[in-house]
Amino acid sequence: MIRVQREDFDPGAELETLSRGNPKIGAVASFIGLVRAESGEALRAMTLEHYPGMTEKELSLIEREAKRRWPLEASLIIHRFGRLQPGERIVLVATASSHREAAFAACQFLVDWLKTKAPFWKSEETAAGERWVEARAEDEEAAGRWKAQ
Amino acid sequence: MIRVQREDFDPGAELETLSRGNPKIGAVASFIGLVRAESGEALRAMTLEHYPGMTEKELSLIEREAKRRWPLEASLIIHRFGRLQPGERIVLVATASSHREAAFAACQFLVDWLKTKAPFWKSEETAAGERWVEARAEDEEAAGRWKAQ
Amino acid sequence: MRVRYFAWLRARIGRAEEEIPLPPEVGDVAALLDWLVGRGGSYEAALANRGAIRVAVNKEYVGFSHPLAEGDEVALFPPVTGG
Amino acid sequence: MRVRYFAWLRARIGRAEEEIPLPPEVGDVAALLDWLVGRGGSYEAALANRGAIRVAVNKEYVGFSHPLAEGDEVALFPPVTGG
Repeated sequence: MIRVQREDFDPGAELETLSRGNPKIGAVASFIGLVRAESGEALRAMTLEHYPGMTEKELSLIEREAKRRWPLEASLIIHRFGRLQPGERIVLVATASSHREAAFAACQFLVDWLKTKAPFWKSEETAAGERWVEARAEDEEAAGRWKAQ
Repeated sequence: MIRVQREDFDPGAELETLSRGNPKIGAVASFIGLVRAESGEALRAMTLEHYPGMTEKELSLIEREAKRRWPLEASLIIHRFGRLQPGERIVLVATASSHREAAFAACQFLVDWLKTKAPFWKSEETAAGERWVEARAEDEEAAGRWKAQ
Repeated sequence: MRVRYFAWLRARIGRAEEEIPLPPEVGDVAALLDWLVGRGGSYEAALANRGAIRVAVNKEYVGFSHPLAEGDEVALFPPVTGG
Repeated sequence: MRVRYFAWLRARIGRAEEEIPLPPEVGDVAALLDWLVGRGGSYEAALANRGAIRVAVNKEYVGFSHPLAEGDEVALFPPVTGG
């Protein structure tokens, strides 16, 4: 399941909903991304811009690809947009499977692909002003790991 | 942090506590293990026996090793013992770091090592009676991956 | 054709989107970029480094050789930084 | 010396723990296993397959060649299955 929203989410409630009532689920892996307060200079806030319509489309494609590669019983991606304070949650990715191997691998895959494919852009506000976050080469490499499969 | 307990835990509250107030944390990876209802025959319940004293000792060693290998800001292992129903939570492993790579790797490492080192034993109740779960060769292999590092 | 700009491309160009009747010489994305650069000013500055530009047509990633048709929604943006 | 049994070893032997004064011929874990098997009955049956037995002395994993001393807590159990 995919959700793109401005408001915060409740990780405990989301994880509970993800696995409830499916007796095949033995493993739930999850990832929460948070706004760090530091990026060289003290961060005052971060704004996430996105491309409505394309975001949901890309996240659905990514989720479908994970389900094709691993035997998942359920999965969830929630990604926020708008202005966020340090410490706030940005993203939740969760996967549920019978065994942990599939849950872990799919969760990591989803996060890696999301980082390089989902149309979100971060700008940071510090005392020095506002600036757009640059894409990390490591993120391209991390996503590249999954290409051969 | 390590907790070995009979009672259930609240994953949302635990994850919130893990990352709250530390501005360096940008990534929280977690794993929840649940009692599956199926294992060939329908499962009625599962009982987890453990070795009090040694369990805490081993889990602390495993956690210390993860902190030696990766730059973690926080980590948590909660493992339950006693009689559990299908669908109930067994274990929570969570790791927090500045970046996701360390959080994911450390979380997976903790779960893999815990599975082969922490002195817990499962017995399953089905219509056919009670039987001890056998160790999975895959778990030994999964833990073996981390030995070279 | 609707052209949309995101992140620092939007900020540098100074607008989020615009309607552009498909010029006859613009057959693909690369030609659209040339055409926009030909406007000079903020367009030329924002679109100078093509290696930093990603493109979607009708909300799907495409390469610079992707053909364009009247009615398409073309989006230009820098590499993504979400998650 | 206190000897503790867990999981199916406990169930087969029929007790969770016992006090055993260290026999003079028992210098290490392997010798203790021999000595216990020598009791016959449920001990012999439970401890027959040594490849299925893991050992901790004073709550730390050890191998079969680990020396034993009076006052040690020795635990015998099958491979773990938690998590």
